[in-house]
Amino acid sequence: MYNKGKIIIGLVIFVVFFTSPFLYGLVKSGPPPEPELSPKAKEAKLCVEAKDYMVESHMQMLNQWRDEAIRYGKRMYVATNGKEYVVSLQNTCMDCHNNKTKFCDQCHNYSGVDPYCWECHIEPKEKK
Amino acid sequence: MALKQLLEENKSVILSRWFDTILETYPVDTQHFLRSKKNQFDNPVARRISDGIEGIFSQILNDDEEKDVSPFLDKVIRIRAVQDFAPSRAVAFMFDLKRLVREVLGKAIRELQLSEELGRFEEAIDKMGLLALDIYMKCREEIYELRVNEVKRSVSRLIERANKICGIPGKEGDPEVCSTDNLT
Amino acid sequence: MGIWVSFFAVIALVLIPSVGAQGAGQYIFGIFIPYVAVLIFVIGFIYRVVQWGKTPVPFKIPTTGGQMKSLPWIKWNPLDNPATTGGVVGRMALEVLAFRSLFRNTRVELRDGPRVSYGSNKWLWVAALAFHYAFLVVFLRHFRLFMEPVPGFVGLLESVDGFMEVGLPRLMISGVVLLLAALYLFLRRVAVPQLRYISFAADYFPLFLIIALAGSGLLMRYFIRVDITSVKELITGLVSLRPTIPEGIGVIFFVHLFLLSVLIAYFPFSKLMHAGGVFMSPTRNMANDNRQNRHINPWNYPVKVHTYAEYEDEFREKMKEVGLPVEKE
Amino acid sequence: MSKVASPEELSRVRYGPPKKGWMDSPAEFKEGRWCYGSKPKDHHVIGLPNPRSWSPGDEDWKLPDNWKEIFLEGMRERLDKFRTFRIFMDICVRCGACADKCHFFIGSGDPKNMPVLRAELLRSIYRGEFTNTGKILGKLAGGRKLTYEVFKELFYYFFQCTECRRCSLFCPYGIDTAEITIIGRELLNLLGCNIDWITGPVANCYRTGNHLGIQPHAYHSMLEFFCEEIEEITGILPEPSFNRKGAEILFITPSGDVFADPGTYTCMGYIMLFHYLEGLGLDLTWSTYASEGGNFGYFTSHEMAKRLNAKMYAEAERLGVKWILGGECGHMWRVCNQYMDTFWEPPKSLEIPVSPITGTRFEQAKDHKMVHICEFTADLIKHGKLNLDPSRNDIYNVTFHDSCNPARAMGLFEEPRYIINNVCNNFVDMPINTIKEQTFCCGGGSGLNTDEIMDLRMRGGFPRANAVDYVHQKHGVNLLSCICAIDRATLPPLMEYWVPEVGVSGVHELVANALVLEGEQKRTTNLRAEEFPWVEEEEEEAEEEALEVSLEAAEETAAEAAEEAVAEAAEEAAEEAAEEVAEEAGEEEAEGEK
Repeated sequence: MYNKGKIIIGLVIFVVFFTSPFLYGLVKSGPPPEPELSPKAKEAKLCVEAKDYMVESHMQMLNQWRDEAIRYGKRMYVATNGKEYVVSLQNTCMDCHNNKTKFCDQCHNYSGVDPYCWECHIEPKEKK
Repeated sequence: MALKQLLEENKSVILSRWFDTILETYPVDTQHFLRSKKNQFDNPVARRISDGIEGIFSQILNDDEEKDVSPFLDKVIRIRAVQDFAPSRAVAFMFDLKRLVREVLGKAIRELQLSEELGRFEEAIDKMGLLALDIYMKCREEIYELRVNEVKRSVSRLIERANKICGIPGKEGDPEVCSTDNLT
Repeated sequence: MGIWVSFFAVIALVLIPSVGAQGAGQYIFGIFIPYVAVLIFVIGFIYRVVQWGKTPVPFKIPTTGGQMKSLPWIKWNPLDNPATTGGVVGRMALEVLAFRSLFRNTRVELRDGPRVSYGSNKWLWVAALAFHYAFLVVFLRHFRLFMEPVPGFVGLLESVDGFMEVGLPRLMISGVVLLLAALYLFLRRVAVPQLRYISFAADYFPLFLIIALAGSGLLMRYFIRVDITSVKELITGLVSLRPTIPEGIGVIFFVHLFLLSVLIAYFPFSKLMHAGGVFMSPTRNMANDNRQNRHINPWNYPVKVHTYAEYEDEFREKMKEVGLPVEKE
Repeated sequence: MSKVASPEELSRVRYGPPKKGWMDSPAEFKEGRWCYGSKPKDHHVIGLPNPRSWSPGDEDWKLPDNWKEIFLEGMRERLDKFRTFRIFMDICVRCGACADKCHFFIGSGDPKNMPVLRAELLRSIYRGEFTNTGKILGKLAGGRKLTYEVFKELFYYFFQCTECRRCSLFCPYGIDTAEITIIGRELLNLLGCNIDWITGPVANCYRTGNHLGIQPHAYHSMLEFFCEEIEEITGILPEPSFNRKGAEILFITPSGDVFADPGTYTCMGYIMLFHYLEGLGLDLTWSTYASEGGNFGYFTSHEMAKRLNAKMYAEAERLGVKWILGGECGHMWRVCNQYMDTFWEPPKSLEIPVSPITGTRFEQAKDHKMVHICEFTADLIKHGKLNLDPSRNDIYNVTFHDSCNPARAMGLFEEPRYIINNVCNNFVDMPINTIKEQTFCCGGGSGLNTDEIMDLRMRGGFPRANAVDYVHQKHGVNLLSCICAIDRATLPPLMEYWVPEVGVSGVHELVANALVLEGEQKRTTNLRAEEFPWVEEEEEEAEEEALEVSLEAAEETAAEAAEEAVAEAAEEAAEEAAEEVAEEAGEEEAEGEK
């Protein structure tokens, strides 16, 4: 008695499960996103901090901003280069990056991130 | 009896250290098992030992005339008698108690000048130690008896039948035993 | 000794990519090694299962854990003593999904005094269950990096996993549970003398490896951050067989990826194969219906027996004496 | 303990093993832990390799020069033949769930009695000799080479496993140490290393049909003897038939029931039950050829199990019976339930078993054609076919020991309990984690019920005895009932040592005690010739009544009672005398054997 059939079915399930990313990837694989900078942002050239840092850790900075502003009322942020910014998502960040769909959502959707910023903040109305 | 009172007060400490001392005679890998499981069915050995020494200890403190430690000694020794211990090791735990009491109560005994009582107490333990040896021997004898009985029992009916076939009346002291040739 | 050998082996495995994953080295650690590891894993796993599968099951020997199916009025336990394929599937499901056998240890028991408590191995069951499920959830969550667009179940999983909404990025419970459970399983091995006695390097190594893997993952998510978009670009490149190395991915990512590669490449040659073996264990995956359905042993062979004729030849006279019927007079 | 070591502490002997790994501490052959080696004459009868006189205590086991090759080749062959073996070698994660489930470990504390380590003894050789990682990394990968010492260690520990499968129940992958022990013993057998207590019975069974080597006429006369005893108790002489062609049912039971107390009472129970059923249409025969249900071949190798098992179907076919009824036996049922139908194709002449009394079709045995007597009897009771007087078992407070094999290789839990509850008024189960699928072994299964390892058996059986002790103290239990011949042989000494107030019986002994035969005389004793407690009272009452009614009647009754008493006394005296002679003879025989 070998149970050949059952073992083969089991192996097929195993292979499909563990190679599903590959199979899926072969069928569809989108290019990496190109977040679009608004003209104002392009003009500023520099975000609050360096670009690399912002790419990797903007969420932690935002988290920190929120905590400081709401819990301690600290509304000023001094950047590494000494420049001061008002701690505000809507008035500081979104002032430059005023295009949520083309800037924020691009990457967030790509890497499957669902930030809860807009549970409290009002989503900015975008100009088409 | 001030010593008795001391023993009573420190009963739980002495018992738990006594228990530990006994467990130390087992392989280290086993000690953990014996210590960890308290269920009397999953871990009957530890349970038996702790019940046994508790009983022995309370009998020591017991003033009654007819105090009897044998059933409790039996509890502990019956299991050790079949566990590959040399006789001396199997009963050594009784003598360990003397050392434990001195360790735990030594200072208090000196302060309260109870050495004379301690002497009597140790003498009593020595006697129990000897009793323990008797019980050990009894257990071993039982084992040998079991072996003999089992051999008998395994063919009991055959022999009974053989005797019946030959019609041996089987008077006491009768040396004549029927041949079982016709059966094998 | 096994502990230290395994420990230093894993330390070395962490150091190798830390040093090597620079510049062109990233192509080795980011593309070459992962591909090789996946190949070893899939082919090795299949090879082992096929090797088992080619070995016959000569006898039907299920371990029965409940009343068998016998007379119709006797209450039967179809899950612990299955007599049908459906029952076997149920038993296997309980075994694989709920670790039924380990759970047997946890029964309310009689104790000294009025206390009611559970058997000590409850912790093994809980830790094993936590460990495996956390691993599964963590693995599935990683699908957000494998697939573009991100499949729906990942979002769902994340919202459940991160329901506490602590910190940002949101703390995922599964990752922490995985690390803690692996640590527990390790400490258990060290702290219990019986277990330490039976454990050797091959028991510690995978645990250290998984601890390091989970640790580097947590580190990367919450502390030493990397650009997740580039990471995904690298991974989707890998899975779509169009590998690229985007610039600027932190070295911690390569450590994480390398540990994973080692784990899956090691998998088929180790006890980790219990993942496949549990489905094939003949004491669990067979029905206790031996007396109803004949089981065939493919290598069954004739054996020398003592026949009745030989027996009668030897004892005929004696049999006749007591009136036992005989074939030949 | 105290921080500073006292002189006393320093002088104390440490009995824990050195802090070395288990691979570096070979087995010490302690007397009382190994069984006597197999004898050459038995090897010759059954064709076992390497016949020689040897003892496991010897330095030199007289193995053939190429023993290593033979062993490893045997191992390779079995890795290719048994998926169980291969998988169990590969997937153990050493989680330790089984460690404290073994009765030998619980009772002895020898760490190598943990099931995981017992299996690891062989697994280490598998890794060291058959896998690449083990060959290269050696001890690091848990591998080691097969050496003389390792071989001896395998023998030592595989003959300290009773194949009870308790560990298997708790293993998350169902790794069955019994299976590993079975295969380990097969490998040992390739080099002729077995124990006398197994090869002796196997050789006997092969030639004469049963373990004790009892020849047909003696077997016949033993059962006749039981019939006479039954006549003494009930006034009815049953007449069982032997080797009778054309009977409907063939009955096979372990020979232990025929020769050894207390199994003999169970055997008398079968005879009485069958006699009772004859009037209701039972047509059953015993066989002297297939006179052994037990199968010590199973403790030798799969092949030997098959060779001994052959007799059952062969005899059923020769006699032309329709189906087989199997007696109360543990490993007999392990083989019958899990192996027999695979060993052999059931003869075409057999039919699906149907109870001739109740008409019940035993669907669960439709292919294999063999029914357990507990299934058979439970069905009879359910249909109200038995006239039972449970009060005759009132002197007993009964508990039931689930034998390992019917428990964990079959799942026969409710039938025997149902029977006991119907034939006894006082039944109580032991605690839940010591019965049914979690039952503890008697300490003597798998051919380890020999007297030279009595110490080991007492340790191994302790968890079982401890649970019996619990119900004995709590509920006054005084009888341990079971459905296994090895249990009936090993539990009596176990009880004698740990709980001397508790006796041992088979289930059908209790059935026969309660069974009211048609036309039987008023029974005054049970099958063990123990007088019912009410007999004396009744006699007294009868006397008093008689006095009140009339002088004449009184005289008559008194005379009767007196006569009865005299007859009884005479009987008792005769029996006592017979027993004494028997004991003497037994002692002599025991001495003769040594």
